[in-house]
Amino acid sequence: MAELTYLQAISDGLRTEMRRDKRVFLIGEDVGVYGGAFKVSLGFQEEFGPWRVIDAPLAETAIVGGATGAAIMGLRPVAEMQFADFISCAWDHLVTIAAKQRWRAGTPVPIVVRLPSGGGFSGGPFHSQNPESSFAHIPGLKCVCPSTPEDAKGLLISAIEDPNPVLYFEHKHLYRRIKGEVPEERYTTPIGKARMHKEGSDISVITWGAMVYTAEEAAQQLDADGVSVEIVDLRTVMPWDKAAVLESARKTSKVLVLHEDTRTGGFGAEIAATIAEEAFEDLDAPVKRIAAPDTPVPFSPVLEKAFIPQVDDVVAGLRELASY
Amino acid sequence: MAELTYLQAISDGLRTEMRRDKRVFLIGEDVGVYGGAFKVSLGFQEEFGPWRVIDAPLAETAIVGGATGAAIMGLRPVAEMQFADFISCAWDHLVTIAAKQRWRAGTPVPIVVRLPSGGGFSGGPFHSQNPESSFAHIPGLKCVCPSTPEDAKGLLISAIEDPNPVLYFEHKHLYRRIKGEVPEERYTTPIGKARMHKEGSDISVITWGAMVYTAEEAAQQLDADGVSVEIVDLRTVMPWDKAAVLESARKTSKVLVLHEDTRTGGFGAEIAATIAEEAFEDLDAPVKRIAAPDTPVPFSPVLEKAFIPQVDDVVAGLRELASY
Amino acid sequence: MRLGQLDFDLMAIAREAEPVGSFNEVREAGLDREDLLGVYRNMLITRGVEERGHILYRQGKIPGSFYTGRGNEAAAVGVATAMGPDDVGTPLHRDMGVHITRGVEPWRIFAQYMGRQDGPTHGRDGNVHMADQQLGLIAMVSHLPAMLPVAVGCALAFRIREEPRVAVGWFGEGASARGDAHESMTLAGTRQLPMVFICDNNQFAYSTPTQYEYATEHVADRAQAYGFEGVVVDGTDVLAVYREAKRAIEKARAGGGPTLVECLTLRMEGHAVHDDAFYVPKQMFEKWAESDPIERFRTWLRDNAEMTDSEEDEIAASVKKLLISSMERADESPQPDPSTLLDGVYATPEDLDTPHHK
Amino acid sequence: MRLGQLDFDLMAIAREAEPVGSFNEVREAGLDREDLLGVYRNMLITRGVEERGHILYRQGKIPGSFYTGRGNEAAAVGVATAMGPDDVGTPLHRDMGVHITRGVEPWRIFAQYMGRQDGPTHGRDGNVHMADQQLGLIAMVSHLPAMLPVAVGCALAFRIREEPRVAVGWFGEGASARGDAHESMTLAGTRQLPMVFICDNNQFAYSTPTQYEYATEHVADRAQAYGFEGVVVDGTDVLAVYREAKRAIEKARAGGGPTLVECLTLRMEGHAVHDDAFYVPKQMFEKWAESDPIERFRTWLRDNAEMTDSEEDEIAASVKKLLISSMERADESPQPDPSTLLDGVYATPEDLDTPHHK
Ligand SMILES: Cc1ncc(C[n+]2csc(CCOP(=O)(O)OP(=O)(O)O)c2C)c(N)n1
Ligand SMILES: Cc1ncc(C[n+]2csc(CCOP(=O)(O)OP(=O)(O)O)c2C)c(N)n1
Ligand SMILES: [Mg+2]
Ligand SMILES: [Mg+2]
Repeated sequence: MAELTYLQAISDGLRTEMRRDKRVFLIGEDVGVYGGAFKVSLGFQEEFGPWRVIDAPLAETAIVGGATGAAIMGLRPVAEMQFADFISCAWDHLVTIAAKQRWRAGTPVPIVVRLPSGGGFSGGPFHSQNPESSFAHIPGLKCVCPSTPEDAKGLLISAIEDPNPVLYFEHKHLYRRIKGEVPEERYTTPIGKARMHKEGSDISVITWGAMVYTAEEAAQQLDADGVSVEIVDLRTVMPWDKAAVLESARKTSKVLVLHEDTRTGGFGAEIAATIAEEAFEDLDAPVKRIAAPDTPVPFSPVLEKAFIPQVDDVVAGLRELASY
Repeated sequence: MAELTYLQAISDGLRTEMRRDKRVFLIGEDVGVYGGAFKVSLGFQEEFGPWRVIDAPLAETAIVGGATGAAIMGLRPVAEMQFADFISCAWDHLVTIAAKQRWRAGTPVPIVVRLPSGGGFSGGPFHSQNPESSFAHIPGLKCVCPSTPEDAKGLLISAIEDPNPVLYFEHKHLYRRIKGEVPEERYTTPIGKARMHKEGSDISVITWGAMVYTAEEAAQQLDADGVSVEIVDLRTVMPWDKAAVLESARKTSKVLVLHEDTRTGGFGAEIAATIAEEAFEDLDAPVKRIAAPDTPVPFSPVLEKAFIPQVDDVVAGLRELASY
Repeated sequence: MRLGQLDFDLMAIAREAEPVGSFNEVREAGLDREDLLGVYRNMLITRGVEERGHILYRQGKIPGSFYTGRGNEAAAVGVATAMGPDDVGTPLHRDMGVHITRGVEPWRIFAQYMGRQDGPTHGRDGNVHMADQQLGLIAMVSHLPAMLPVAVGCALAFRIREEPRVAVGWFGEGASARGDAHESMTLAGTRQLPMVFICDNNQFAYSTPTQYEYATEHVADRAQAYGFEGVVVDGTDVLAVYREAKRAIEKARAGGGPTLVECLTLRMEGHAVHDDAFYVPKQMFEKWAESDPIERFRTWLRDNAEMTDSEEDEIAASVKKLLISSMERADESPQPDPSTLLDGVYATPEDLDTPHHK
Repeated sequence: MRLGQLDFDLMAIAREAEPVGSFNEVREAGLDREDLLGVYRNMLITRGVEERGHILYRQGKIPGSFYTGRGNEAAAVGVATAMGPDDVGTPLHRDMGVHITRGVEPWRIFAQYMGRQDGPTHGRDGNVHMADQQLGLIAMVSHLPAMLPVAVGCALAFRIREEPRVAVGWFGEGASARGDAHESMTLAGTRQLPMVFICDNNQFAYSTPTQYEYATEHVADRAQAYGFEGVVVDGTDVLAVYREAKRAIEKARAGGGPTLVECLTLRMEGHAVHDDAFYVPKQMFEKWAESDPIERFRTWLRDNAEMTDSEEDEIAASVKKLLISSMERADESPQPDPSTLLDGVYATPEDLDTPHHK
């Protein structure tokens, strides 16, 4: 076990697969000589050569669509978006072809799209978004959102192994901030299985990505008040681990769904609606959602602080549920 | 008052505005000489000329993005997608520029995008979709989904008048099937206000588009069992009429949310989650959702029948709620 | 003859291909007499499948809409004939001839048309939205030209693995306006991938004439803007199409990079069954009817390859027999089972147990 | 000097513009001596704003990242100087000179950089993601070249209303690979709209050299593929840029359709502050440093327009004064009020009470 940052764990996972499986290659803008905007693939081109670490033109549909074609020919492409925000330029390809080709024509599309996402450092409206719900709604796509270095490596390897298009959301604000023990050998983290981040008995928080840590800080404050908060890290948004979520909801009977994406039509709505429907009899309070307000992501730090759910917001929400 | 089909009402609304306001123009594929794939603009080019009824190249981003530019210069563009499914090719433009320009830069983008949507006639995976939830989640966009000829005309005029980007979902399966009285003069139907389609006291159905009629047929069967069903036609999905929905939910205490789009992450999740949270104390049963299963839209009639929610499915759902 | 003239100077820098003359020329291009009769047969099957499909449609046996490629038979069959067994392609809605030439059995196509269980998509998708991947074809989506980036991705895979294979991507002159065409040609051109772009230029995009879709003399004139060669060929001359496609494919296979081959035809029917094409000038139809691809090749075979009456009749009869038995067999195919609707939204690891994915 | 040569033949059909020689030539192009000194001043302000911004960034006063257009001052100011008062444009992240020339006050730009209330976006967006619409500019988004379709839409509006106005759309040579560029040029070309496309070709897209972005000699060589003219101009020669932009704009205004003007420069710094541009060969920087746009124009002014020491000093001093006072004023601008975060997600009818929307 070595202690790695979240970013190093992603590089480690990608390098592990590229060494193990010649079919795996990386394509994206500036991933070669430059090593990618966040240096995830630093040194990869030297090791794997220019045809397995490909500097693509500034053309997201060609990058992701090309990955699809290469995947259908038997390769295992990993496409990097320079920022998750730019996946909007390949949304058509993903929902129209990648998502539907297996069901429609029996053609699996085993691609991974890496999406540096999330805010917290004044990236502004186009370098901070969390677009997972725009893909989780589309049958045929999978969406993973690791929050720990260990899961970052394991889920990336699982994503590459998976026979489906997998959107891999890597949260930029965790890149260098979060460190953890990561096994050196190859391992997979199951797609679709939640992780119990913190056991508790009074309130469940269902969340993913960077919000796991916001929830953790908030939970500590409530522990002080003698309220025991359970934190379920979804890890995979699609398919999401309904069983684990319902189990936690039934256990605590009070649930807070928390995400960094905007509220209305965010994936939290699906989770909240499902809990409210399937755990109806077990709930002692309405399922509460905390998410960003329905605006673009602001640039100014004071505005961004008001936008991204903060520890205080979560604490307030949890107190409200506790006293319901 | 004249009796018009839903399709004629759309033409009537568009013609009314184009005659009244020289700033309004139509751009899209085959909208000119051909009058549009569904003949909504038949004869328009003769009346308004080739520069107000523009046959665009097969390029959705140029069409919708061009509409945005023209709108910023003071015109009132109406962009027609040949089928709603092809809006995926302009998703980036809508979410990246049209939706955010007002909030970000103070620049309103008064455009309307007409989207012939919905299934029911073996259009297959790419001529049948209902993509409203992929836009309703994006702050800054509005989505309207009229179900009656009267609302089709009134909401189109409101959409053109509205200073924001409005996606106007016109359900193809209603085009010629649904007729109704439509005032000849100009009028508007407020965006954001639901319509009480049928009053009832025992169960509320919240729905929109073609599903209004499915719900109506199902409600008739339950009336026979002595169960009184209320049908709220949302008409506008974004912004949606929360007040009207919550009022109906509190009145009947049992709610079914019904839509033709697929279930997971569909806009019904937002509505169900909101009801479950804000009307928690008033509910006598879990909020139930009925929607298409999470697959692409199938071509074969037998498969499509199993995909699109049918009257029997709604009847079963209502009975379940009634006996809860 | 192009509808509507542009009132400004046009670039014209694509090579305009010569028609094919003698049998010898064709032999050099790699086709013997048997091949030629096979090409003719494939063209007859192609048209026959679409004509029968049209009948089935009018009989109410085909749900949804119905599209044909009448007038495009030579272009589709000619290109497909030039492809190697391991080459791959993404044909579109005018390219039935590609499916036929690659060996898709007509009864499966009729089953597809009718939404039956034995169609390549098992009733999940309709009309030509299908392909048999075992034959090196990838099923198109409606969105145009969304398959081009996928085709270029196939070429990228061949380049990465250094396989002597070529990807062929089709697009219409109308769809050439969309960004996907540009991004695909940019990636293929900058990396000189083993890719051939085929433009089915049938002069209309639904009702829209070419001057509203592109502002060059030929779509192929744009090839140079992507760093490769453009060729315009008469799409009703199956042998010229074959020769140009063959050149382009072998050039790509040899590492010479992409070529854009534009096959000029006229869409001889409406955009789909419901469209009477009132917007196409009569004389355009009349002029192009004079160079019907099948009649043209039939005459050539008689004049240059001594196709005999009996050979001609034999082929016609066998095609007719094939079509009738295929329709019957397709009609016996069951409706898909609604209980299977949810199957296969996500692929399983077993789905990857194909030659490709080893 | 281009990094990395393509190993196949390239199309080169754009006109390569001559440098500007004499003062007379410039006068003919429409600039008198005072104009020229104004152009020089705008170039100094442009660079000054970005240099000061860089300092503010290192002082931690600017959140997020920071981009400059060093080396692009002549291209940006030259084009903007050629625009008419009612023309509109969509400048990008290397085009500070356009904002300056159109009259955006530097203190507002510093406020924007620092995310303050008085920046054009009131702290909602950062760096050059701003514009003053009253000055005929539309605020860029990050997505490249997503503003081109919007610019073409402006040109479409002018054509529909038959107004003698022109829209100018900027894009980088890297972003030329994206579909938006193609769809925009296709619509503008087929309809011959009053549109001018300006390519800021600074030879790198972040770290990516041009041969991976396009496969022609010049980006402007592609113009012909869209039915209009392409011109390549030395982007460090402000007068040549002005002349070519002026020609293109007046041609468009006169109904002559679009032009693509490619301004060739080198991005003289990293992609953004965090990037040391290690991937750019030293000698490229050295060579291009010899034709620094400002130094080059300064020399020209002294040699051809008798700019005196005192004039030069006066301009330098007044610019310095302006920048210092602007930074002070910007620093007094308050932080945006978080309670306003939700305002203006949707426009109100009152928002449309602008000259445009009457
Ligand atoms: C992205 C997209 N927009 C619109 C359509 C609707 N549509 C189907 S075929 C067609 C015309 C296509 O013209 P062309 O590319 O020339 O192909 P052709 O049908 O003439 O063979 C259109 C507009 C589509 N399929 N895809
Ligand atoms: C659609 C899109 N993809 C990726 C990016 C990330 N990105 C920002 S600038 C840049 C390079 C742009 O190169 P070029 O167009 O030449 O403009 P330059 O920065 O060199 O002026 C990239 C890849 C983006 N802004 N938009
Ligand atoms: Mg066509
Ligand atoms: Mg550049």
